[in-house]
Amino acid sequence: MHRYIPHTEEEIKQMLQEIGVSSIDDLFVDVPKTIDGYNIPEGRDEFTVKKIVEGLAKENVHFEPTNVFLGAGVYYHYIPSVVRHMASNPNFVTAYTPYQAEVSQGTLQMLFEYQTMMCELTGMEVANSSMYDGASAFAESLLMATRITGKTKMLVAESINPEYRTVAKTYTKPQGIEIVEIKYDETGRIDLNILRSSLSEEIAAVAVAYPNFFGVIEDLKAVREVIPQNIVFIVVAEPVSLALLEAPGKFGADIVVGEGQSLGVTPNFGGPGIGFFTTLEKHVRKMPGRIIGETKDLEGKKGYVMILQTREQHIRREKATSNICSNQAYIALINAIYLSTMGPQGLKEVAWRSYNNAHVLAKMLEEKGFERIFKGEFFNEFVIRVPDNYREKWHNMVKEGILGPIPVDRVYKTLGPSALACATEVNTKESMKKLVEVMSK
Amino acid sequence: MHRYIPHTEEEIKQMLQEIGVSSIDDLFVDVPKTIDGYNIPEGRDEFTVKKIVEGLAKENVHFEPTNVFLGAGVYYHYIPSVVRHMASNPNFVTAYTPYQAEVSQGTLQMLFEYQTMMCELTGMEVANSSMYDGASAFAESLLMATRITGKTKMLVAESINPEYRTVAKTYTKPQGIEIVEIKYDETGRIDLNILRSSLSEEIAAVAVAYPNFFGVIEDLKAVREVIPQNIVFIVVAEPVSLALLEAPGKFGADIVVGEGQSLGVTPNFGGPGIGFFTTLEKHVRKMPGRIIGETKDLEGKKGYVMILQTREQHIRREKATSNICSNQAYIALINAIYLSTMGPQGLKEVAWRSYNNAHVLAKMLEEKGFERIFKGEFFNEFVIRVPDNYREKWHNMVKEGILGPIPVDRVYKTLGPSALACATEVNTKESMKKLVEVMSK
Amino acid sequence: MTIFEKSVAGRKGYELPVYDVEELTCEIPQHLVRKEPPMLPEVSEVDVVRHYTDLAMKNYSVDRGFYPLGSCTMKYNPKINEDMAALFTDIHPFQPRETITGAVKLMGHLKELLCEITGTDDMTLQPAAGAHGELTGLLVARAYFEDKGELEKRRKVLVPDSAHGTNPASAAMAGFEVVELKSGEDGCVNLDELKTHLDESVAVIMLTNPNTLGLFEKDILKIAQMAHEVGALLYYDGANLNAIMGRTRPGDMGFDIVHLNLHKTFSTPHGMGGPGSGPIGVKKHLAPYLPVPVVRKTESGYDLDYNLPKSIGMVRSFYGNFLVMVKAYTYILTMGNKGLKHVSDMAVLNANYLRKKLSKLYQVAYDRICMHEFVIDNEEFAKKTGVKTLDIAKRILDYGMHAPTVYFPLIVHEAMMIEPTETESKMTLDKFVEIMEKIYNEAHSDPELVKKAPYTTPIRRLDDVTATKFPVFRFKK
Amino acid sequence: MTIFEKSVAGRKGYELPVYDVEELTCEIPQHLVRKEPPMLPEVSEVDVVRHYTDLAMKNYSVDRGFYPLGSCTMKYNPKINEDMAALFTDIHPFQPRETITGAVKLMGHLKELLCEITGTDDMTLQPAAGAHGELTGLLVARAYFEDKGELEKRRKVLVPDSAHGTNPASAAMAGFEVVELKSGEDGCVNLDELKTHLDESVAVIMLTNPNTLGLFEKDILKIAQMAHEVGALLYYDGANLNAIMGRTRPGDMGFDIVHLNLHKTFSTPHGMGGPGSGPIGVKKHLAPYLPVPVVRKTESGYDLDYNLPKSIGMVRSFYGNFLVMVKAYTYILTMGNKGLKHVSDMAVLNANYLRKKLSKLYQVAYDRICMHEFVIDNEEFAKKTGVKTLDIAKRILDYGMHAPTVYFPLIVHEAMMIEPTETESKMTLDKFVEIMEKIYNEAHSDPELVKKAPYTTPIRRLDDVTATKFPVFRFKK
Repeated sequence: MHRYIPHTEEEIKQMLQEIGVSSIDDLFVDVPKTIDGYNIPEGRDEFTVKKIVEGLAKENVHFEPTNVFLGAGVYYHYIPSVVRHMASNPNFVTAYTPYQAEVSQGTLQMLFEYQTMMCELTGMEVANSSMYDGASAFAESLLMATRITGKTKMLVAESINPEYRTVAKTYTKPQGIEIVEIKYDETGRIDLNILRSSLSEEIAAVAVAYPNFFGVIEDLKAVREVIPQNIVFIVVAEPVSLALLEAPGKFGADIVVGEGQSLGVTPNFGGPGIGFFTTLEKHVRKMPGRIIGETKDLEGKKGYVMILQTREQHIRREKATSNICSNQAYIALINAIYLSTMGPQGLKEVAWRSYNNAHVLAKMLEEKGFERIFKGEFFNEFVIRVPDNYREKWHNMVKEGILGPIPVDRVYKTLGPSALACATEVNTKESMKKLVEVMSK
Repeated sequence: MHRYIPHTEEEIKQMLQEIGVSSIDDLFVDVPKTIDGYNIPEGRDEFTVKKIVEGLAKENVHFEPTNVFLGAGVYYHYIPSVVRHMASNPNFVTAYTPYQAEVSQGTLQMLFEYQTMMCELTGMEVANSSMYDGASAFAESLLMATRITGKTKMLVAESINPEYRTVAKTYTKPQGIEIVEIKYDETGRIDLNILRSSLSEEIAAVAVAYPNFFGVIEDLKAVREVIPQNIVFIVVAEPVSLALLEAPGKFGADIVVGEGQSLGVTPNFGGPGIGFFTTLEKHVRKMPGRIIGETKDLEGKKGYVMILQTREQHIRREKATSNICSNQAYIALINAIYLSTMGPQGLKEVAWRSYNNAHVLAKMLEEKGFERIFKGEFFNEFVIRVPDNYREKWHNMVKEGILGPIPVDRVYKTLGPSALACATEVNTKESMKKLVEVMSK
Repeated sequence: MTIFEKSVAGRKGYELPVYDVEELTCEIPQHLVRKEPPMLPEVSEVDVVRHYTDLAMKNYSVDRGFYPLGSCTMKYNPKINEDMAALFTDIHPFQPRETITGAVKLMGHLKELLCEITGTDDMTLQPAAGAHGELTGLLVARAYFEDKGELEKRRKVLVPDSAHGTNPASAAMAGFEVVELKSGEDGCVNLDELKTHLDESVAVIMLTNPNTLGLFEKDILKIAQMAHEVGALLYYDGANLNAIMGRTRPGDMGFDIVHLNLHKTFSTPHGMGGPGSGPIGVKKHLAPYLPVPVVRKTESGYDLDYNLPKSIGMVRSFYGNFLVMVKAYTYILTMGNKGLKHVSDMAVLNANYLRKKLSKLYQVAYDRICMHEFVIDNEEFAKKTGVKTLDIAKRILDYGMHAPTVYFPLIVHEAMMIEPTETESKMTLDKFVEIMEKIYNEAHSDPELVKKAPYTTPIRRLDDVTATKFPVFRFKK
Repeated sequence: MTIFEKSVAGRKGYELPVYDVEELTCEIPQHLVRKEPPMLPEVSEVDVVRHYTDLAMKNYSVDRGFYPLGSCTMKYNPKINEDMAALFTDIHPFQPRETITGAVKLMGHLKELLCEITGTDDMTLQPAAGAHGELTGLLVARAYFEDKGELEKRRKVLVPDSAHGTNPASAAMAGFEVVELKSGEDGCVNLDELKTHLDESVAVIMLTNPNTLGLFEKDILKIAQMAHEVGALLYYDGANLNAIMGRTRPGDMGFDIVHLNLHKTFSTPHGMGGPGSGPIGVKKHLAPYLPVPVVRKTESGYDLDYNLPKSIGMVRSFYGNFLVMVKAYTYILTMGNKGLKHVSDMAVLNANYLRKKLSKLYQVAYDRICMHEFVIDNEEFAKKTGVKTLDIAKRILDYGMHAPTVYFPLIVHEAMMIEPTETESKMTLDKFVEIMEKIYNEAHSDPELVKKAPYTTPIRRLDDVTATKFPVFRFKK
């Protein structure tokens, strides 16, 4: 008897009888009994489990969002209360993939609306209903570029999030894809000269981030002008920034991917977040992931279903565009609720304040001698030169309740001692002053 | 424009035009303009409001339930996670009184089931769907006794929760009801001799608590034997104890009321809790409060509706059995979910552990010289004699994270320095040891 | 199916921790030990989840849509209010004073805000609901007159015939004789009628303003003057405060006692009928009679004052429905001065818009500028079509909205009382009008259709007559 | 109606704090500044609430009832899991190491528990879903063979024709050539068929055991031996682990790589399709190739090990779907050793009970003792009645339950794959049988009725052919 398992002794007896066996063990005759139980503790009641897990939670340090200046792909933004309340509806949480569309219209319509929102933000024509995260979405975009072009060489800006590039390499290696990393220039943007000289007939795609890992805003227009039309142009975009920055679709992007965590999702120690994936209609059949489309029922009423499933693994098997099955639909819900609540104006205010706070902070830091390394225009993150002992200082800030700019010289060795500072709309003038003070100590 | 109020300027214009007035002010011509706004701060965003209220919350001290030995009418019990999850469904939270039964079957069936559970616990025939709290339910039981008997004199055990008696006096005074308080004897139970000698033809009701404020279990059989049948026998019961104690209904109680907070409800700084109210069918038309009954729809399908509404204020007006309209239906839901989850066995385990822990604690305290004042058998609370400086000590325990037995000598002056200790199933051997240690210092 | 029918002996949905305390023998006298366990459900956790999920889905709620119950102010309940209340659930009301500073301070702030909003001098937050507040207010009035030695002669409470049922019921509970005031032709208090009843035998006049017809008592200042001239007190039923915020205050109009419904005007959810919260504000002369404890500002902050020798006592245990107060406080912080005025402005705009739109087909009782609500009178309609207010209400359910309050106020036969509240958009109101138009047409073309409604609800129309005649109070096996 | 159609220009549902930072001028080059705002909804908070409440009510979910999707393990998701996950939402993955001790420890504990449950030596928690785990596992296999200098020759991955579609898709993504193994007449791997393909060109054999027919591969030890003899690796698709807990372990059966679906066996909710979590456990010889970072026990606790020179790299950012891990960890703490065995015992009991009951009317493919699921073959049924598996599935919806998985596994035509899971009661199973009986009768007496189902759902049967032919990818005004 267990609180999650309803069977009484009496019922077990009746059921065994119906089956025609005399014991539970009889149901497992084919199974080689290799163990006699696990070497793990016995079960516990809720009260005790809570104590254990709460104990672990207390071993982490929780920072006030206002005091966080660490971004690097995961951002603290203000999340309206209504988001968690609406997202916690068990009819969303405990439903599965909408295999039976008629009892899954909630899921399907929500995802259709999510797709629309992502199209709007990116300026693209089609979005899928989610990928695991920004990194894997980026990796899949390279695989897709190969499917589109039949070519296997990729030019990838070195200023794209280092983890994204690592994941991309892991994903693409078995396909014989070669990734050539293109250096940034002194603005922090992709070096257009190197890019130009790296172009050739073999190139499948060029990928840049917008803004990039340094927070610097790539000039998509300039990049696109450099790349021939038959090369797939991939943009890794930060979605909040797109309320302020021109949509990549306007610059001829073929694929726009990114991480959607900043759209109403808590940091979650890095996961779950969500990868978004958008492209043009002409490429849609090469696209990975689940897509929801609008249709009608047999009475002519509007409804939603999964479409273009012949691209997917459960039908196409080894010829599928991707192996993805479970995705991050629930996080898409959070994105959709957040975007519905904020609207175009709210998202723009968030983007503007993030931008402005970062720029005010940059000025404050510059006044204290923390020089910005890159000259290019930035969104809400920027790289600063820091003293040699900065890493130690970074750890010490914890005692002041501050989660400071993260050292980045281990991944970008040539930069020398440097750190990536981040601001969003949750930081205040006061908290920025405090940071500057602590950093200047 | 406000996030809770959808009107755009444009819509306001259209609506005014439709109404045929030129401004909002035109709608208020009848209203004497006595103010130009309030002398209160302007509105704030969520982020700021949260900071303010969280700031206030942090000014309170939160105790670990294991370290709480304070009861006195509000108890810390373990509440399964499922209770909060199920109770937070907005279709319960944001619905109102089930005036339209056809779209309120959730509320109605839930309350019908709640009524059944309260009948089962108390051994009574009818329950209403809730009162404000135990105190007001008790007060209403006295008013009801007058309606039943036409008499206005009540014999009320002094060992009933002092606040309940205060509320009862407030409620009954305008009706010319006289409350005579009957002293307890050395067992802590009602003094049967005094009770017997206080009986007369004028008496409407006799009321005792089970267990009483001292935690002592009144001998309902003995009490009932003393009281003539035509006197209304009122029992104020603690519902968790009823899993262990014989139901008051078995002893001829006419009305059983009490506070339902202990059935899955957090302490909530004293409110909301819930008053339960049960009686016999023969008295039902004298009963206050809303009652849900079973019926059928026009296709013969089982359903639930409000019944016997002619007792209630909205129909009967000044002749109603009570003025109660809003009640504590949402807390009835919590009670029902809790009781569904715990079942008869779970509630009994809770009751037994509360009983046992209290008795173990009493032994431990007695060993350290804290004498129990009353000899009568008790449930999960008991009164101990304490040193003169105990009140100061009680405050000092806070520093050790302990919410200790509450001093009661200010309300029961004749007891001398004394305190009411409480244990429930959430206290551990360790926490009890710690309490005894701190108290013995 | 009830939860009891889902029960199977031996099944369970809970688990308590391993028990490490030595077990003593039970010393409860045998005859006081329970013999038969209560018939509570024996179900697993998933049974609990599905049962209550299923029940919830059978409910209509504000979160689902328009809920225009007149006099109930079914406005949207902001989600942050719930989050804020959750911060206070684990404190015990009898914790040492120094450990509940924040909670007491919150009550202090709330009281000050509400005194300002009502124009009163002092306040108790103890009453658990509006009716509870009424009773408290009348007991305060009673104590006041008793203290003045006038209780003997002041036996009467005057209540308009349009009043909420709680008004006369509360007055009766407070030991007063209820005298009903017939409304004037304009739906307001008739000053002549008032005069015939108003003398020194009157303790209190209870009014809600705007009244339940949604009309502002335009003679209110005169009424107050008349009441005070004979030494009577004026009581304000705050159910309808949502109409007047930011423009006038009950205290300014001359009311001596004001109750509020925090679960109406201040947006705390209605929880299927409660918990509510019904604080009462009073003018200075009544402050000594408030129930204890009263929250008071002190030099260092706030405290609970139990030292009111003339207090009526207590009307419930502890301090009231505290969590409801937290929600209301959060709401007032959120809306602020201009926000609250905007609430009333838009509530009144919505009501008038709807009134104007519906008046094209339905008969509005007293069809002039209304406040936050108005009443439709279907008497003629029913005569013509055979379709009654109840039928219209049931048919509204079929179209996916909640019905207005019906058959109240009593002075309008076949009444339908509509309060849209400020949180509803023009789009929603237009949708409601569209539904009412459809039903209007149906009532004329196919009255039987409407009379058998609803059809699309989880259950069809219920027989409440039999339910009361042969009552089934509880589930039995 | 979409949220976009509820939008009104100028309406809003948010408010940011008063902004006290000086505003600089925007220095973004003009051509990179957005000209037209994205068409996002402009709605108030109550619009948001009602929209998503309405959508949620149009969904079926485990919390509503029986959801017997084969191979999906739609078991009950305990509520405490959600509460526990909520304790970890605000930590940043790049916080200084000393501030995330608890989170890393939790991953360490979870890894140890899952290694014990799978019988493997090391594990990565990084993959975000089952298919992601498959890919990771195959990349590990690839790195292993590359390291051994055998990658050139080991080009093939053998996958039974009954496998999940993700298996061949993952193998292809990992750069292998997929060879399909035809199942034997008994529904299991045919050893002769296996032999014809098994040589040193094979890198990996991917199996799930029990397989997708719910049958335990009784020759598994032999298969493992054969695989290892030619130097191939054996991969375990953990989708069906729910069947065997407490009795055997993939590692013990000879599997070298095991992926798990935490969102199946370990009860984390499916969230409409994700997030899931697909950790993979490996035997010692494959540990050096796991993605970084790997959580490792150290002398003082746990740490994140990035120092794996032979690692395949990373398969996603950070550490995986951490909150899902918290839920699974909570579940394992709750169930413990005996509890997990009880899970599998009851899952298998439920499947066999249902199989037996349904076999009276429907044809069970391979009608013998099954594990946690079984497959119905409606080919004959469809021929006789004209009612196909899809029709039956739709008709089940009318009776208020979710349909089983349909048209999978592919080797059974008109397949219906039923996995009841252990959290369903006999009462629920009997109710499902009753529904299936009703549909059986309907299919014979009134096939058209079934073929046009469903009728009672929020929408009738949808046209997905047109939807794909003339795709509408997004809302447009």
